[in-house]
Amino acid sequence: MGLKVLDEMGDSGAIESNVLTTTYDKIFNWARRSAIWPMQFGLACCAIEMMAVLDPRHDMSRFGAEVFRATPRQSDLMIVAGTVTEKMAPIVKRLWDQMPEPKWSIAMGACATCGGPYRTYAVTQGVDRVIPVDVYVPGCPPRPEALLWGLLHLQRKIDRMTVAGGAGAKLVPRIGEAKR
Amino acid sequence: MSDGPSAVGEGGTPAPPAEKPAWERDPVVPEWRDADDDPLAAALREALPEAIRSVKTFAGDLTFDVERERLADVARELKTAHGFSLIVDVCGADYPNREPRFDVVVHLASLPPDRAYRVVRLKTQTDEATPVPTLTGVYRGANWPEREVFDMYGVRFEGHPDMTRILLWEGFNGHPLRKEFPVEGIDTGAAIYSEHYGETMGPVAGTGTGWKPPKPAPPVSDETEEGGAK
Amino acid sequence: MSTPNGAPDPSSDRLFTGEEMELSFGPQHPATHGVLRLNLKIEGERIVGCYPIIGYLHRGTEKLFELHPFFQNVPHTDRMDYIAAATNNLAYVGAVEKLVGLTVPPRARYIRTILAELQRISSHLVWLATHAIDIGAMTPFFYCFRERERVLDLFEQYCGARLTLNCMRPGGLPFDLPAGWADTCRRFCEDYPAKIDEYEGLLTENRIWKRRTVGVGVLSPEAALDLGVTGPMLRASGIGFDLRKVRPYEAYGEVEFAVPTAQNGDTYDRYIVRMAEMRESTKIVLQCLDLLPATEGGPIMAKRPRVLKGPKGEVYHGIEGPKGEIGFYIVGDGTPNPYRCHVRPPSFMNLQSLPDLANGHLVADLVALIGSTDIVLGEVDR
Amino acid sequence: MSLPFGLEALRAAAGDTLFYFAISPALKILGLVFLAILPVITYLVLAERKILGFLQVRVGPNRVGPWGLLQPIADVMKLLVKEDTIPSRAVRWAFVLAPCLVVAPALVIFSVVPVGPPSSTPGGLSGFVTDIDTGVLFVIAVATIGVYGLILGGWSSNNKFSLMGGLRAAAQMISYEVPQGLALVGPLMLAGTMSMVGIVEAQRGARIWYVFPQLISFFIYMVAGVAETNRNPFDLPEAESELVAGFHTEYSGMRFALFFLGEYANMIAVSAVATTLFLGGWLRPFPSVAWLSPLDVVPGAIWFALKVFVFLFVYIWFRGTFPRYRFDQLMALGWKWMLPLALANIFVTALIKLWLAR
Repeated sequence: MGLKVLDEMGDSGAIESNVLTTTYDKIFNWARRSAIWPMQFGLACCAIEMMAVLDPRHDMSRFGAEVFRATPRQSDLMIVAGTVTEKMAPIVKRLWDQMPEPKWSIAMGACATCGGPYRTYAVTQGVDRVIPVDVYVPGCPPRPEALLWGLLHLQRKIDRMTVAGGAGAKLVPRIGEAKR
Repeated sequence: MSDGPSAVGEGGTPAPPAEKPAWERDPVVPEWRDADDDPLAAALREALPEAIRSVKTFAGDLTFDVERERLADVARELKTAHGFSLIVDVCGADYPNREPRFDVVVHLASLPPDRAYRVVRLKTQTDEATPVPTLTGVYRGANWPEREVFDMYGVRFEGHPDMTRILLWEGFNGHPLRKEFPVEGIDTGAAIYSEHYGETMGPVAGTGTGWKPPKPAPPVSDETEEGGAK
Repeated sequence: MSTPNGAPDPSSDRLFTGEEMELSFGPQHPATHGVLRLNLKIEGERIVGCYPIIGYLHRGTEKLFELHPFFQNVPHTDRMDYIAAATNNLAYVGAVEKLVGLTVPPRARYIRTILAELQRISSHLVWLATHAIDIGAMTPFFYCFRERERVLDLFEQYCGARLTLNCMRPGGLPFDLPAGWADTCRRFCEDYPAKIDEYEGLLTENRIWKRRTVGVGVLSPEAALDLGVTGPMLRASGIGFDLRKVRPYEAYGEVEFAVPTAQNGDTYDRYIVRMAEMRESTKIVLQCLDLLPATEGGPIMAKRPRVLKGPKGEVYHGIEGPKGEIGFYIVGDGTPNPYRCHVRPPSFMNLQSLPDLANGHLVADLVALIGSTDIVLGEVDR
Repeated sequence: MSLPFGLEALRAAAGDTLFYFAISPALKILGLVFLAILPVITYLVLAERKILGFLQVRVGPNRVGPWGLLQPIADVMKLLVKEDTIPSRAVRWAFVLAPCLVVAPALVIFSVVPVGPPSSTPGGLSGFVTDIDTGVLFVIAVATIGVYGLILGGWSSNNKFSLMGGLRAAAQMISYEVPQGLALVGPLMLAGTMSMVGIVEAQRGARIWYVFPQLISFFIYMVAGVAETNRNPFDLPEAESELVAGFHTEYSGMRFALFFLGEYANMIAVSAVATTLFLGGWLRPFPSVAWLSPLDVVPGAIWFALKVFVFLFVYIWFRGTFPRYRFDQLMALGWKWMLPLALANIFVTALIKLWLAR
């Protein structure tokens, strides 16, 4: 996704080196990475571990990410926690569309990543067939620590965002990374 | 069986070879036995002589093979006269090489304190075309399990108040628990949400290979027709 | 209180009348515990029609059962009722043992009983946490999850997994207890009743809690039986049916415990029954821990063929799970795979009672009712 | 004179009339809002998360800045740059107007709330923006406007959950306006004035905070205040487990933040009014006890802030403790208990006052 945007931009080097945009980037990326509000949206087993990530032992609130919003309009992060079935997939897609930009998604667990153990007629083989996924967290289900890892990984990804892409929220890799 | 306190406190210490505890001997595989002498079977045969085809037992489970049309009658008799007040389950099974191919299996339980706890199984055979009398008139709890049997096998229940698919969506192509239905890789056919997208557009079930992007483009994201949580 | 389920009589109460409106409640909604969808007809805030739509988590588990050998199916049972994996394991392996005629060694029976009861505690903790947060009390959620982590630690020490345990095998257990496990477990069970007092201190006599739950969603014993409701919901309606008592499996015949019941069958009673069950579960675990040392070093797995082949026959085996009777109906055909393996899911049957419970109540009560039926959609949809 | 540095020059340049009637109130409002209310709201959110964390045996935000101190700033900045969606079938003007209608009245209330004593010298800097004779009436009138924001927001979103939230908000806030207003009558009768400054001065004169003679009033005002601000256990209009997010279900980004801001500003406003009317405003504790007079060294505004913070803590404490009321129970509580109690309180207060005056 990011690469595609970069291609449309053409030569991004000149914009990238602009001091003003990088300062903006720093501030906005810091704000965005520090206030990731996930959507309160559990599908299956992984949702229980997603709840456990809030508990006193793991406490996702340390990262400012405990504000689970029930409405997609106010959330930044969709944690797809569990099996996405064919019946549920259009709803997942719709919820994703309802989320305002900038938004991210974490595919939590094997089912959301690739269908997991359920290679059957009813299960969508990975939520990435429906919505773009930023971070895949492996496990069946992933431990809460693994989800926290996913969150931290997402933060690192957000750090690489730049407003120079135009819309202010496109995930564009920094120069150098894109060339890889 | 694991039931019963047969070997308390033996500590698993090796017993003399002649009296090895049960778990060190080869498993005793249960077999089908006729159970016509069972008091319940006798009583039921007396009450509904032509409804019961056979009574057998396997691993202690009493199984009545019941005429299809009399299934509800047998269940009602068990409920009223023998205290089988709890419906445990209704499920199906598919034997494609047999005629008629489907089993409908009902489990009923009698409860203390009125009666001793006991589970009995009623079985009847049917095919795709012939509906089975519903149990919803006897046990309201049979409603959803019967819908599930319909969803999974395509067996219809006559007199059921709401004979629709329960787990899969309307228009799903096939009945997944039939033996010939592959676990993945066939086109299940229908658009999933035809009420929203129309028959030709919108998501199409992709048979375990995923959801195909709709053609033409999906509605605008801000289009909130029926509430955000729809 | 003139209607059977405790809802106010619509003819006497004109507060909420108006035009009917349809409301799609779920599948993404904070109170539906997953992906349940309810099509509601509401008049103002009063529910006049409630039609559950399920299947958003249907994953084809029963089809998968037919494709895998008996041993490999245990992990699938974990993922049905994913907050009570050990009881699902127990029900499944019990059914397989019944089918092939295996007898479980005593040490394995005790350990299984301990695991099942710990799982009951952790399942009830998740129920209490979500139920309380649905009714608006946030804090019990965190207290419950604090204790739940300790239970999960015990599971983790035993089998390495927290949630999907896969901790039992047909014929016994995969591992013996690790060193020191019994002491950790005992310490937990000794601390735990005080923690239950803590939760009850927050809720049981709380006037708001009582006003939100007493008399809401009354389920009469006749209706409960008619609908096939089992478990704490049935016991809250006054029928003391508990498979652990009426047909003691595993080690339940050797331990002392009470079956808590209540009379009114409303949301509050279901709460009280489940709280009391957690106390009984700690007692069972402690008794099993006392019985364990006598079997130290004994076998944990019965003698069995390397490949289990189910004989031509069929069995039903049900046990008392945290949510009700979880049973497996297995048909064997002489091959290593089950020919048919059907699950009798307690949540599925209990959820059927929701329209009965909810009609005439307010939307706010519906949330309490969904919580008090204690459903897990993974098990409802399979 | 007693004006601080630059202001004196400004007064000289603009002339007394212009300065005292326009510039000074404007500066005070700006200062109050941007230097006091908004920072307090911002950190109130953090305090809420930290206190809830403390109640719930966890730590709360601590990674963003030292001890998580930059957390609310990150939240606000994130919301500022978030996409602002307006559902295509929403009623646009109402959808846009609604958040403003919630925030503005909550901030306007502070113009009549005295945070410090009047200036001791003529022309000096007083601790309030303005002191109008009908201060209490003004507070009640302005606070009522806030409910329009919630109703409009719920209705214009074209979402059923929003609509139900808006309706709940309307019913709840109107029901609780009545006992809240009646609860304020008690202190008014004791003080004999509607001026907020006058009421505090009357408490100094009476040598007692009005919370003691008017305990019932205080109780009713606090409960009604919690209901007015839609806080737990009366957070029905946005009850998360029932109505997803209630009236602001469809709001995103900064518009949602404005609703949030309005709720917290309302909390502070209710606490500030309660402090003024019942806890002696800027007065130190026990204003009549002579040997505590060293406490007067602490400026009145600090006392005022401390008292407000106590209220705010209680709000957060409620949130961590109580389950949520049901809609009909809330109505019954308001109309069947609070209203008669408030009326009875007025009656008894009047009788006592008459008897004392005799």
